[in-house]
Amino acid sequence: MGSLQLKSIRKAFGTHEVLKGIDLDVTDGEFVIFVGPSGCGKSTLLRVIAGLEDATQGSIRIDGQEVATVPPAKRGIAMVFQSYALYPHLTVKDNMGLGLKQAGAPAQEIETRVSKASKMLSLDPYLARRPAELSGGQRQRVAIGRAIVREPKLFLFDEPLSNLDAALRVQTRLEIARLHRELKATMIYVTHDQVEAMTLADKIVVLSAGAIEQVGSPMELYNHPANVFVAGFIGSPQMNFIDAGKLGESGAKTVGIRPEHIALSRESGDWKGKVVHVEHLGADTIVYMETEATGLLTVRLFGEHQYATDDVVFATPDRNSMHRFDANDRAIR
Amino acid sequence: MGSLQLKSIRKAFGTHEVLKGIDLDVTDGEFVIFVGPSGCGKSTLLRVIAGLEDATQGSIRIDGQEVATVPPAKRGIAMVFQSYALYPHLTVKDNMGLGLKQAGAPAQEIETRVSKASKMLSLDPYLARRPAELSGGQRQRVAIGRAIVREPKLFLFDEPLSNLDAALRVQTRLEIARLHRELKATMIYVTHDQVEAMTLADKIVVLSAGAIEQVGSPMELYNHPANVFVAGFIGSPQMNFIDAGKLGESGAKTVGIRPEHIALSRESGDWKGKVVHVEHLGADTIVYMETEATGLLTVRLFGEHQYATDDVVFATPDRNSMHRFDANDRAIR
Amino acid sequence: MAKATQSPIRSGFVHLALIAYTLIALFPVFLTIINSFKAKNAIFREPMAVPTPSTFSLVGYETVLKQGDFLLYFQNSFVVTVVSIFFVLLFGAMAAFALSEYRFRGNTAMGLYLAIGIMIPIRLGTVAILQGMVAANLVNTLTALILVYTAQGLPLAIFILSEFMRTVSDDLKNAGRIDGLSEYAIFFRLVLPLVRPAMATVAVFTMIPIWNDLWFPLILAPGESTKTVTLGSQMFIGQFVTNWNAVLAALSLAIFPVLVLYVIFSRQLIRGITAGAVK
Amino acid sequence: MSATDHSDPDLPTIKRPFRWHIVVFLAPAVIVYSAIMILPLIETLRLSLFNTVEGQSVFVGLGNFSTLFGDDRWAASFWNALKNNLIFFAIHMVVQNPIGVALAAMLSIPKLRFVSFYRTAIFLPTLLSFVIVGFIWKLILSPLWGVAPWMMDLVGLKALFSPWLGKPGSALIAVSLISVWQYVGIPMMLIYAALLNIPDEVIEAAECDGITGWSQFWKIKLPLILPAIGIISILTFVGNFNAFDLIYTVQGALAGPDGSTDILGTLLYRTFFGFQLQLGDRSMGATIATVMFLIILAGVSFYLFIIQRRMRRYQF
Amino acid sequence: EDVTLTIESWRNDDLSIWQEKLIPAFEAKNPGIKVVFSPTAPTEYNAALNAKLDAGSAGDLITCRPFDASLELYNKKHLADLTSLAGMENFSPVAKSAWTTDDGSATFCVPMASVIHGFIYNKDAFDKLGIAVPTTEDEFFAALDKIKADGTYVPMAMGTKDLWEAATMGYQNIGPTYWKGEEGRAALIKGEQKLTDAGWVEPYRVLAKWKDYLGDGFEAQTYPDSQNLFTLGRAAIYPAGSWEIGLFNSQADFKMGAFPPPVKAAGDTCYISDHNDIGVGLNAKSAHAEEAKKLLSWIASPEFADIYANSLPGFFSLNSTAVKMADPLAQEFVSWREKCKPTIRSTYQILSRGTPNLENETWVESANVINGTDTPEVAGEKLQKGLDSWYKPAK
Ligand SMILES: Nc1ncnc2c1ncn2[C@@H]1O[C@H](COP(=O)(O)OP(=O)(O)OP(=O)(O)O)[C@@H](O)[C@H]1O
Ligand SMILES: Nc1ncnc2c1ncn2[C@@H]1O[C@H](COP(=O)(O)OP(=O)(O)OP(=O)(O)O)[C@@H](O)[C@H]1O
Ligand SMILES: [Mg+2]
Ligand SMILES: [Mg+2]
Repeated sequence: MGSLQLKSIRKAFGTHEVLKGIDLDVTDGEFVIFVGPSGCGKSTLLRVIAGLEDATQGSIRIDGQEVATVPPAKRGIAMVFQSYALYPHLTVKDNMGLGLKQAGAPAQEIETRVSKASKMLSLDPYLARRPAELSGGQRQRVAIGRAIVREPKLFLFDEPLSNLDAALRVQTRLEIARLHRELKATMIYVTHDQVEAMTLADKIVVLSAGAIEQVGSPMELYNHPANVFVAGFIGSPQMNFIDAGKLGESGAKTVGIRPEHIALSRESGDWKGKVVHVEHLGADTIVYMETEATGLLTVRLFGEHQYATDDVVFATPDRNSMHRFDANDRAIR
Repeated sequence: MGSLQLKSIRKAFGTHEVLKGIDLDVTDGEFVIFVGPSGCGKSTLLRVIAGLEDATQGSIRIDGQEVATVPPAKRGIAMVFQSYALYPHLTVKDNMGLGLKQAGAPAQEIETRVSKASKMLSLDPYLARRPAELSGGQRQRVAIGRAIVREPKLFLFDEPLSNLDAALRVQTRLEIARLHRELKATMIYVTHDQVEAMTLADKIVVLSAGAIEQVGSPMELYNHPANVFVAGFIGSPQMNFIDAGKLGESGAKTVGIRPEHIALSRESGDWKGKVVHVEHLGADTIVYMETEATGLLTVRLFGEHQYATDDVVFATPDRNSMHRFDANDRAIR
Repeated sequence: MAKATQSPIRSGFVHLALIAYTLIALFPVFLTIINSFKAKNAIFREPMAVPTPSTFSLVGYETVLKQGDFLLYFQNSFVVTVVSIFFVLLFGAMAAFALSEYRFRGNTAMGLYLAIGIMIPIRLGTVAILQGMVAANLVNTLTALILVYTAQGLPLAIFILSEFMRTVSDDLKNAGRIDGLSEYAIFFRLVLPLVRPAMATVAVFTMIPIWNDLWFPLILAPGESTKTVTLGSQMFIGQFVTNWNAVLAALSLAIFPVLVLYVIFSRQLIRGITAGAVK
Repeated sequence: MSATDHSDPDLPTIKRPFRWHIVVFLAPAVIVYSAIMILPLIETLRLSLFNTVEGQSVFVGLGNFSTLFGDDRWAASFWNALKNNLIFFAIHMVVQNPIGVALAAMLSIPKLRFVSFYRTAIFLPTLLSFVIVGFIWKLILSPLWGVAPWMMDLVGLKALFSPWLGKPGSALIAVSLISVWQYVGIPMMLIYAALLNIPDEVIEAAECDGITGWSQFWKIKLPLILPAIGIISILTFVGNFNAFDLIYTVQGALAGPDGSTDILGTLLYRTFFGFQLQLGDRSMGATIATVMFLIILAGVSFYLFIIQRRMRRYQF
Repeated sequence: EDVTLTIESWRNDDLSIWQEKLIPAFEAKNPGIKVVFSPTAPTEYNAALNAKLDAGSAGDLITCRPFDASLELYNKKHLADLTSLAGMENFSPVAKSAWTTDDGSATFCVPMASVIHGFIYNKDAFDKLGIAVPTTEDEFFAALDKIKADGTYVPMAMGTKDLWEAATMGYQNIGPTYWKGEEGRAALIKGEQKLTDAGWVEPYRVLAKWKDYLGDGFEAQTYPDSQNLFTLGRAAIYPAGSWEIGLFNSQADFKMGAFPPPVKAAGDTCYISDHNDIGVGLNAKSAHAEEAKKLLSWIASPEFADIYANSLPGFFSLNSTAVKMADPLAQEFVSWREKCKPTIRSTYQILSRGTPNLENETWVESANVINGTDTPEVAGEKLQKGLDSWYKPAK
């Protein structure tokens, strides 16, 4: 239980086509993350899967069964909304239990499941409170809890952590990972946070303007981006893109090298250049330099380094980690 | 012009004291960043400086002049709100120009200043739009633009980038840095983002529960945190704290070591332990391990590393980067 | 493709129910209008039938338009209604702003004081009002009506508007303050435009009793030159109470202006324009 | 540093200058309202403490009140009017507001077509003047003109028709229902606005949770619009206890038959302004007005201090 | 500079007659005076007028309701004393009685018109059914029975919805026959008779019998409904006031006749209600009292009486000079003055000065009796009890 097949899903609002034929297979128990720039259609796709929005075209199968005409309630899904969407008038407990109650589950059963979920999410002390009396992180957990108790085949998360601050974010992320391990349910997750995507996903789906750019495991995308878009989108700071011509490479139009795959030295190296700006992050140092061969180059160094603006430095890329792209921006393998 | 002195600022809402005596000197042209956990009073302090909230007690001097009874409009400040607070019924152009128009600046002058700011922020194509027709990042820039055109002595930013996605965030951060360089104005900036704080600030002010914990340059705070609170707050992942007793250190109660200052090896090292969880971020690998000597230990490695759960590994801290804290949680220098 | 979000059966039922109620709501109006175009015997014999060539008659409208200066009455009603609404909205919004924006001593008391007017019908003050108007030499002027309606509309307007004004983002107003806007500029340039939907609601709620009022026009401005359309048609009904053609025609004529006013305001009704103000 | 060591003596707490703009904002409304509404009303209510004795107006203290409640005749008409008024109010509460809520609930269904047409159509009666409403409904319900009997005949219920407006048992209900017909637009409009205010996500979350249709309305929407329903109830209460015009136009100032539709408003009008041969009695009128005011004030206070305090408002 | 005089009135039906006939006639003779006739709907007239008088914004001339309502205005000094007005001599004391103080010392309104009650019938219907005009109660009910049995016509057009119709067209119409007109009325005022006495309850008993002859749903039938029912030819008999004549003439397309209230037994004296209904007074605060008096004197003149009575058949002039009326129906009504004893409505003088108001109570009870809500006896008791609560006749 919990597999999902999307076949040429299209969705238009009026004449504006938001999803342009999405094909995707998600196997049971997988953790799939959608990433992509703002407005590319991630939420819309999630909502189509949930049945909150009708696709203009295409087929959606959950566990092999066509669900296009099945209302959201009957699809065996649970959705966690970006804005939590808790029922403001119900206590935490009732928020979590309402769905079960509606389905006519016996009170005993509801009690057990809610208390199990609340234990898992450390919500026990708050069961009697209403959403307004909870902090952001707690609300987030209630929203997740509400999804869990229904033990759905399929979880849908829409940027569930976007409103949390750094510390809470890390903590909740770990909880979701644990959840996935324990429940073994299929999860589909939208985020724009690189770290979340890299750490949580079995499979990342990169979307752009309503179409899928690449599907793969996090490290696959990091190491073997299919095209310039994916290469640029995955990784922060962004990959450096250099005109292949300038480097004398033939058979490629663009060469990409990630900031962390460039070594810096004051003495010698492949590309000579001048430091433009340095950012000290403590754990890392980001050096922005201008070289004749490459133009502006971002270099990420581990730990602290005392480079200063206008220093003359030499950069040496790790040739094995270079990416080559053709005239159509596709990766050359 | 643009200096700021705060002297024992106190602010209470009813009986609840939110600011408990803040003393701070900001010199002209400095970039000061306030960080601290949610609810510690950052926004309140900013609002007191702006004059939107009356301090219960204390003195505020801008350019040496007491401003406690001066209304916000006359303090020569500009503020960028966390929520943008754009005027929804006005176009981008009018949003930026309203303040000047109100001050009776000639139309010609307004035109020039707005177009200069819009050029600086690449807003030219959107001048005729209303906020509802802009993307999040664009709105953010309009909010900044509105502050710029007034050419104030003092900028106040309240978590201006908190809701932007990764790419936009980096881009806007760079714009603010450039702005600071070009305008040479004093800037006070609230954020909970580590990278922003480290890269932008001349001086970081760490607040906790309405009081200042430490003031210093980013690297000062990173390298020489004054106490456990600051040490834990600055840096992500968080510093590891180890009971000094366990390590056999005397003269200290707690020892701190940052994840990036621990080396890992499969063969040998100071502390032997087992890998609990590994996060592959592409550029970095975070290893969570359990050792007998230290308990749970977070280690951050540069680049990709093929550790797996349950691997036996040895961790070796960089002794020079260790931090020692006394029984009062103060750093021992 | 079939819809998952909307079952056609369910929305069919909903339309059915709404159409049913719409019929209930419109039926009497419809009845009035079709019969106003019929000859007297037809009105009586077949009240439900639409006018046919044999029953069609404009005699009602002819009677109405011959009698009294209805065009002038309409104009008076329009002036009174529109000017009163203007003042109610302006003064009401200003007071609501003061009450909702500032914390000052007596705020709650002032709020309660201004709400008393919702509880007592102003009609009770008729004699004193009339005496005041006589003293001010305002009898038989539209000004008298406008003053009374303004006072009458204020309490509810303040009540509703201050609820809405509380929802205007503080950050927005503070942004204005920092931008150097005075409190007046904040009110006129920021808050007023943002509560336009609420203003429209208040305008509609204010408009109905003003347009339809019979009492104060009768007392304060019964003169021919200041007569309002409601007073005009009421007299008409008194005069031609058995002449159903004329009465129905007068009633039909009186429905339209108020409907037009409503349509004008209802564009603003319900939906706000605060989108994009804050994230 | 601890939270207890307050005050630095050399740094005085900050005082702000007088905020004249508050006065400016309040002044026009307060002046117009006080001069044209409150003063005349006070002048009127003051009359309740006076009465005309031998042509002279003299202070009688609570004498008028003891007449109102002590004199059989006065008390009978007063209690009759109050009873009718309560029924009038109850009918509005159980018919008008539920219908208004139901209509609003249907109108707020997302993606429904023709919504603004329905909304305008249903609001139209609210826009009509009493003159029109009274006249039309008298005609429709008139046994003579035959519209109502004809329509009931269509559904085979002609036998059930009776001259409702003319029978003491049914007149009040009939007039109340006409008033409901006229005013249903107001609760509909306010509830509709409140329903639109509920974030789509909450509704969508309910859809995903399997809470759909009626149970969604009962369990999710209704609790969230309770504050709006509260406001409507109080506006209905105030409106009903001040009502006058409709009954006056439909049933006349005597609110027949046999006083069965007499409510406080009509009683007040007759007493205060007089009717036909009955001369207006300002003092007793003012007395009734004062009692009405107190009743309404009690209701409003009950709402403000008991109901509204317990009612939760939710921020979305 | 012309002086403009405003006349306050509840007679909005008369608007066109004033505008088209009366005012031009007056203005032609009195250059420099303009007259505006400014009527208010009858239901609001008293309230609106009182408010305006109190505030001092009322018109120069005030149309006077008969008896107490106007007396009160005079007592409050809102109406000027017109005892010595030129033209007042044209009216008999009886005509002036409705607008004269109790002691007879002052008259404050110029009597304008009276109305007479009776029954108007559809002549065509009577002819078709072969019914003769009834003169006694028995004949009357026999006629009604016959009409009812035939089924073509509703026997009698009257409704109780508007209350006053039941009281005025019913009780006050047939009542004088039973309480013997002025005799009973005076006795009631003196306290010698009570409303529970036979003479006062008997008319209710008769009214109660009317119920069976009224149209379907008469409980919700309004006054205009009744008028329409009759003028459209659907009813045979209409209990009327003479003021209907004008309207009926213009609306009915059948022949009409009239008969006075039937007597109990053939040969009994017949009584009619010939009620002083309209007068005109002078606002004591009028700024143009002189001009207003000119107008009042003209209203008191035979010329006015002639125009008025002929323009408004059914409103009979109170002027001593006989007016020749062209309308046959009006002539029929006025001819009863010769053979029957006239009286005014029983509740109008003195008895409606207090609370509860006898007139209003009579409306309610008359409707109740016809509707069957109250028995005639209960109605009488209720009315007497209400009257007793404030009225202490000087014995
Ligand atoms: N109801 C709608 N009507 C018209 N256009 C819509 C509607 N909903 C979404 N869109 C458009 O569809 C596109 C995709 O929207 P969607 O919400 O799926 O983006 P997203 O990928 O979730 O972006 P974000 O990361 O900003 O949430 C956007 O361009 C948006 O403007
Ligand atoms: N108007 C107010 N009335 C009462 N308490 C308030 C008010 N405004 C703020 N507080 C309280 O003051 C404290 C500080 O609030 P503030 O907004 O300054 O926090 P912050 O540091 O900006 O937090 P965050 O990072 O979440 O924005 C909080 O505990 C808050 O609950
Ligand atoms: Mg989205
Ligand atoms: Mg804050």
